[in-house]
Amino acid sequence: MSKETNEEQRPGIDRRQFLTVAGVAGVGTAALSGCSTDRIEKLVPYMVGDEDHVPGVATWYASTCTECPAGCSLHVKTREARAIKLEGNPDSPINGGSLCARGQAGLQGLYNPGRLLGPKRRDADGSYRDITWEEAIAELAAQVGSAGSDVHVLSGAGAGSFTDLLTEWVGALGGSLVRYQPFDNEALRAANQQVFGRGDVPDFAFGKAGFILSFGTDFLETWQGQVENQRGFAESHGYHDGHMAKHVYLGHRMDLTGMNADEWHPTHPGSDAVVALAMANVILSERERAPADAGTLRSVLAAFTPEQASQESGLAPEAIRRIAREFASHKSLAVAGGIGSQHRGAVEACAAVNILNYVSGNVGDTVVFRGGRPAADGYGALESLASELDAGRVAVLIVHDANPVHTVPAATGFADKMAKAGFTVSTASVMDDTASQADLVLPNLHALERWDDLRPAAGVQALMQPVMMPVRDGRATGDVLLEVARTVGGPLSGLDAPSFEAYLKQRWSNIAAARGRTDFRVFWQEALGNGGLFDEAAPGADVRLADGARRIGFQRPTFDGDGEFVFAPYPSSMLYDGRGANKPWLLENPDPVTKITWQSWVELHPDTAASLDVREGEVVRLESPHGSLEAPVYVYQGVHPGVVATPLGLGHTAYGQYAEGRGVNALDLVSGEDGAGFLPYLSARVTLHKTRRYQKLAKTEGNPRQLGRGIAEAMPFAAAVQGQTPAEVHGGHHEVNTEREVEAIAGWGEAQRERLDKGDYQGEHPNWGMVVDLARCTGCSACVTACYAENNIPFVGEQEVVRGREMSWMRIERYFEGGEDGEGFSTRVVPMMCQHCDNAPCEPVCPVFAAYHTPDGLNAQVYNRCVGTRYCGNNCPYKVRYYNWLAYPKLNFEEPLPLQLNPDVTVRARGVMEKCTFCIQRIRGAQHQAAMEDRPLQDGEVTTACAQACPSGAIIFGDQHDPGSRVAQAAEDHRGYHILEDLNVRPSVTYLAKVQHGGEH
Amino acid sequence: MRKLVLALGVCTVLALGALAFTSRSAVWQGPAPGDSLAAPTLAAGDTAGLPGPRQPIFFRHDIHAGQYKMQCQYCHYAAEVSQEPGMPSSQTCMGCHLVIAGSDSSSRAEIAKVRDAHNAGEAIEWTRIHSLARHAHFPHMRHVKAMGPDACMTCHGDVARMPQVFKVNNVTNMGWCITCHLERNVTRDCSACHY
Amino acid sequence: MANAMTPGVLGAFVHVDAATDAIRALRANGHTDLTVYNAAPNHEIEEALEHKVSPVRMFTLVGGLTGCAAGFAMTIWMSLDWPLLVGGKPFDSVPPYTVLAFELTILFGALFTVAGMMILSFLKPTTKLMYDEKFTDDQIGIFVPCAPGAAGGVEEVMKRAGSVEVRHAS
Amino acid sequence: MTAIATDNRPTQTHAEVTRDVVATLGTQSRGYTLMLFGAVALFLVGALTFVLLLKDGLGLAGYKSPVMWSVYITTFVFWVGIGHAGTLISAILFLFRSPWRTAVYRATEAMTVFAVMTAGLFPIIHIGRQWVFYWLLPYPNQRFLWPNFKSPLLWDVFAIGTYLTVSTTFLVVGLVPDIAAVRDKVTGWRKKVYTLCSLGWTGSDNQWRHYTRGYLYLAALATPLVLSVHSVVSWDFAMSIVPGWHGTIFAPYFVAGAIYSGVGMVFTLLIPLRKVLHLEHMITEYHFDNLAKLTLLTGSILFYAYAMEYFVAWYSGVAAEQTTFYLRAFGPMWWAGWTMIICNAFVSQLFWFKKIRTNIAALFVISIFINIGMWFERYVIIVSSLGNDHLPFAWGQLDPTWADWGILAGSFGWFLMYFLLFARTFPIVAIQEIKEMIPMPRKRAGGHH
Repeated sequence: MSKETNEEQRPGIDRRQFLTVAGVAGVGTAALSGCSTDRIEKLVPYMVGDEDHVPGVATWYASTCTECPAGCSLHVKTREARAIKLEGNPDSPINGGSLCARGQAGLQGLYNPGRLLGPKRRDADGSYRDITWEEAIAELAAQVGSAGSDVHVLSGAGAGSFTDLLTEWVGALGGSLVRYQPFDNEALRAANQQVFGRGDVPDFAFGKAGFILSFGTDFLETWQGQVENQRGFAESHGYHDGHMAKHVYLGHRMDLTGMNADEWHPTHPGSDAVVALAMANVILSERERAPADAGTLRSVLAAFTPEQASQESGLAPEAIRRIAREFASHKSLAVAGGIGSQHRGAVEACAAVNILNYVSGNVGDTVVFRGGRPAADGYGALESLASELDAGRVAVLIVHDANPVHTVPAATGFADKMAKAGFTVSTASVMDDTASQADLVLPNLHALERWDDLRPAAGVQALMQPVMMPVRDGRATGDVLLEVARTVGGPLSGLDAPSFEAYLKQRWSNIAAARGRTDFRVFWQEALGNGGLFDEAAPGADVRLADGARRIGFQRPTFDGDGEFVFAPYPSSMLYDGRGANKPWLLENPDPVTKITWQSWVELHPDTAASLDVREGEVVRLESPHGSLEAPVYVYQGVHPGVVATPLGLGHTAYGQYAEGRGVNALDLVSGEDGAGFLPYLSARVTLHKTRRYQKLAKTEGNPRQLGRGIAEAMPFAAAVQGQTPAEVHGGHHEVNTEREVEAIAGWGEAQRERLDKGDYQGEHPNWGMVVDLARCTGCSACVTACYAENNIPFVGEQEVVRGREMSWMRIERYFEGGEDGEGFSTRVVPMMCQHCDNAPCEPVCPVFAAYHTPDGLNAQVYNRCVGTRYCGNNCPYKVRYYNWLAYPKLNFEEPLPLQLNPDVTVRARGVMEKCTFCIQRIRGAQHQAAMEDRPLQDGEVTTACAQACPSGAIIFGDQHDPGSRVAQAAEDHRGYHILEDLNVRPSVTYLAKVQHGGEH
Repeated sequence: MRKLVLALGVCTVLALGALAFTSRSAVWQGPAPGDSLAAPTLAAGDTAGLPGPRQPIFFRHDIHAGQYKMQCQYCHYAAEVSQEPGMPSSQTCMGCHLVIAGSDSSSRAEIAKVRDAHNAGEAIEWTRIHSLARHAHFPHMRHVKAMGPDACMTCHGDVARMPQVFKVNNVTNMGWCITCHLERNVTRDCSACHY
Repeated sequence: MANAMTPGVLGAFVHVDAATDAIRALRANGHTDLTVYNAAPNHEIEEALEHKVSPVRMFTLVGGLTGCAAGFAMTIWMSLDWPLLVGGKPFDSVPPYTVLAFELTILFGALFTVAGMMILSFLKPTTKLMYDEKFTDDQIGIFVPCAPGAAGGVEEVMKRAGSVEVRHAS
Repeated sequence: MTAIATDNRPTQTHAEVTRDVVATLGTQSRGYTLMLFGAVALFLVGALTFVLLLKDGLGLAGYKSPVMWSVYITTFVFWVGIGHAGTLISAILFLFRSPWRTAVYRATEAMTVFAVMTAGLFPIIHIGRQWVFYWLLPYPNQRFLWPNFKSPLLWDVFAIGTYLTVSTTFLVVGLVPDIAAVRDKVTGWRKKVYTLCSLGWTGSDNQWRHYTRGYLYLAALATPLVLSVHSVVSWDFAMSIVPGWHGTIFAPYFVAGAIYSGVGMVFTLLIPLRKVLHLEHMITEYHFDNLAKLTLLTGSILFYAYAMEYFVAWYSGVAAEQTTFYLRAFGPMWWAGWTMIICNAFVSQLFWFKKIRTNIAALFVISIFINIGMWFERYVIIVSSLGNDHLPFAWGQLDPTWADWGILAGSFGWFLMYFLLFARTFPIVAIQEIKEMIPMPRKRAGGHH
């Protein structure tokens, strides 16, 4: 190969090798020395100088997130050629600039201590030994060569060039490819097929809706693209100049989505279809301008009366009517098909909701079919593969990017069936539940280490590129397939691309050609720089009712067993289908609803708990016909009294040190037997047995009640429209001091401040401040992970969380409202970080000035000066100061996790206090940049990690002294208030009160 | 009253003592008029006699920066644009040393080391001389911009006269920074460096 | 050793009034620089000796004032030397500094007092004077420095006053 | 002199006093040896714990955010408090010329010094980076940094430092004449040592003249000091905005508590000690009776303070305050709260009865209750207040670990060790002050004018 093509083949790989541990910027363990004074002894320069790599300066690459099928685009921040932070790509129509907690935690997949060092082969005795890639590929080639057409591939990869290659590869062999993703919307697609005659997943325009009705569907957590949904939700449901959509949630459990509803109604599990149909009936019978062909449904719907629905759901008939009318009188959107409420009647339910949307004229408006959302083959396909396996008709099984042994109920016996395959290959980069049964493990490269692309939505073609040298000796599965193809030849000889990168570029050159772009290199560089191609989404297809629409109906879904409680497993918004379970950032990021970390738990309604006489933390055993599990109880008002709920995602038999043996797998109680090609999660009844053993819950929640202290303020929509302040809503703030006293106090304060014009405090300075809009904040906790990533916050582990020692600088406080003696139950969330008070109580008590106030209004904490008296922590009314009780970074950051550390932030040593710094390293960095360019700092040039990550745009950061800045203006909002204002600590964080619909009807 | 004055006196004396203690290390004043920059001829064997740690390659700052008057930033380019001064890649060396083989046997030997390392793709592990604690952030570019070409010498000493680099000033000592910032009346705010 | 001792006469007394008589008589005879040993302070002896009030209190006063001044000076000067803003309070905020000034007042006052006691005591050392261990137990001792010639007279006076034992140092 | 005093004037002669006190020195009694052995054992436990804390960090203790101060600061305040009774008895009662202090003041003063010595360890033990504790001191350094004099912790440093220095000086000054007395009784190497310690004291009229005066001024200085020190300690809490700490009555409340606990400790120490050292005829019911009256007074002040805390919490109308005090009585730490109230406010009231005040056994038992009660007072104030702060979501309850108890035990060992060694080496009863009270023999009959 000529040097030129060589450049072509492997651009930047060697330009992207990161400095070895002793690097100038102190990468790796060296970075842990943080607040102590150990120093780096060796200087290791780059081998080859690189124009876009200056040590000490961040380099950004565009890439794509693979933590869930949503396909959010990334900007990867690298320093000294190692990825240190993931942020959203502002150009992406899916996630804009924001990113969820799971996406950001992708980094801990990249640097996961559990990653395999190389390929492994299982010996006869079941133990694994390391082999070379050459051996591994030879082995695989031999197996494939001899297997003929009995090669089956199980892949969780999304639509994209890799999947296309896989299809070609398997196709050439005559084998079968099963594309399986755990949360695959099978029911929704089946329902769409039935009602609209097309089996694809539409786009849901939450942003356009004025009334959102969710049937137990957690669209803010795991349903479809969480970030995309949340951005839309914030747009419509976030209060802005007199407008705010109403969100009603019907379901047996108040999940994060339910917490963000203006109304939550605990309906009986499995009753959603009939409720939807009853509403459709109400609408259709009361409303003229329904779509023409909707009329044909009248006869069918007439059967579904609110009264009947009420009996099924426990929801009052008038409530059903009221909601239906509100639904019809707004530009509305109803969603169904959430995993948490996927019972055996899920298809009916989705169909019913389709009808509801249709009769309200939402289809084509807020529900748009573009055919852009790719889906996998569904659970049905997996079942047929399982039977193939069972019949021993599979010679070679290749499992890629999927973990069926964990994500499929044990009751289906998938593991045993898999064992019947002649030869099993896994491409997992961590020994997960499935890989630990494979004969050959060929660790794939992490998405940030390899070339790839995805087509996650209409008009989006997202690219991935290696942003750094592989952390471990993995190999891109694409390359492996091609190499096998070369070795095997024969049927595979058609696949002659020298590498997957070449294959990818070939396909993209076709795209370029199709777009009439002649110079591919320019096109390619643009595409790489932008992170792919983001085209205008095509207009939606015109969708009409299909014949199947008339076959809608309702019969009560069946539940296995005769236990007294319906068992409701639900996907965890942090762990998703379980792939998050090996990432400490996600394990320690409290569940947004229960605020529990690192553990599995069983949710019980207070009445249920009382009747059973169990308390929080008591370990109970749940038994269903399919199995049993033991987990501690969490008493939660937001769960239907007849239901016990448990999150999915834990209970791995293998998957690295963090996941293995942690918690329980809720699927153990569920059967795989289903109705129609999907896995019915909500299909078992359980009996509950007390063990009288107790386990302390690792939860960050102290007392869930506000005790009337006005921490998380909220106001009715009506009040907000009238421009009332939170104080006015409470009946006005009563001043205890007289006029003259108030003046005197203010005057005295001023006099004090005038004396502060000394030293660095002379002259004009910015005053950094923040505004948090509680009307937008959903509590999704993306900001928490962003803070961990940006500020080198150590995770502390289950036991330390139990002792209340979590270090999370950003804490989402979740408060319960009402719920007692009949009044409606609701929750409020308030992000709590250092308030950077002007009269900070923590500062004067520090004997050594470790806590002090900077000229630009920051409450600074000088780690290396701190002696650790912790007086500041005691005196902080917001309790946002966190103390290094033990040497957490040294104890917990196992290799190669330290490679992720941000070199601009000191790693705190044992015995010092730390807290939110308003991302001072970003401020100082921007100030340096501005100074180098001899210009003042512009508003918006610097923002905090939390604000940057927030999908709802609930956080605004900037200079309060600059009257033109966004933050200064937002702080003027009539909803603005300060938490614990009476203490006169003058926080720099202004909260905008939450706005709630209700009381209008 | 006399007591008060006396007490004040005591405190001031103590403070002055502290000041003297910290600012004793010399600040480079620029080359004395008329002294030649011609570097002595030295072999790698002589390094033992020279101050400073012995480096894997006997790189002669006194030849490069002294005799040939190369700007520091020619090799340490990052110092102008980044917090980190960085170390020049062996490619930078080869830029010149593809053609320059060295005047005498000893220098030829040293240059050969660089070439071999570069061809073999091995990184050269230089022994670090100035190393700041991790909790202090020192933006090199700001200082270079503010103090011009002589900025480097203020802290690193007259490297142009050092056959083998050694530590002149105790720059890892906070007193060193503060003294300078006081003299130049620039910020002393803790959070300018500590975060 | 002996030749280092101050020549004079040492008398021991059991009875306090005997001792006072002796003191008065000796002072009358012009022996004003007596040294009287006793196990505990005793008014009668003090009266007999007509001591003035000890000047140790001047040390206490000076010490206290020094401490107070030092306290305020140190705190104010140090907080202005590197002004750091905490809790929106003035850099030199006197109210809290009063506490430190107070503590230093006490500290210096006490130390100066002790110093004063020692200095004043050592101004009139007793090391070269004749002494007996009974004086820290239950007897009163009176030492009169005098030339060997005058010793006889002194002993005479002591005996008459009722001393239980008289010894000569030369 | 007052009637009581005259009645209770010591009956021995000067010679007997010297003899009896000197007899206590170098005791070999089994009781004493056992106590000393126990003390050293406890101290070693604490020392080991501290080493482990240095090695692994404060995480070993039960700290649980938001309870960032707990057992260590509790014990710190406890020991500072113990010290106060000593200075009160030796200095304040000296100024008041109250006769009953004479026999006990040396012991209490020693107790003060060692208690403050013990307390002085805690600011170091409890900070996260013990090896840089000296950053709290204003010393010139190359960083040009000074400590923050606005911080109550720095007031503490100065207050405790001054208190330790002054009380030590006071003790030593008082000791000098007695050491001289001992010097003149013992022989051999011990004589040499005591000679050195007696600083050339001969009891000459000149020495006595400056001594008596100087001692008076020391007492006069120590008096405001003893009041200030615990006020400063109380301000560590009162100056903060933690509900349950933020109280204006803290200073007097703490001072009273300190003396209360201190006297309690005096009982606990002297009752066994006078037995072991055979000082029953010198330290008598008469002294304990008066000490008990002092306990009754301070205990009643505490009673008032407790009541007042609750009243203010209710009357202020501040929700956070009210919650805190409600939880103190009925929250998760109710048991600690009631221990404190019963042991301090109520038990002290028993001293209205002279029978109890003069019953040695009863006194001893009660004194134990007092010690427990006062430790828990600080524990409750610190731990329960911090646990239920302004933001309910951040609440948390402490559960102490072995590391907490290890240090607590160690502090008792450390204190007792020094106290016992002192009692064995130096006159635990003030020889010269007792002699001062005993009229000297006269040749002429009839009192002196």
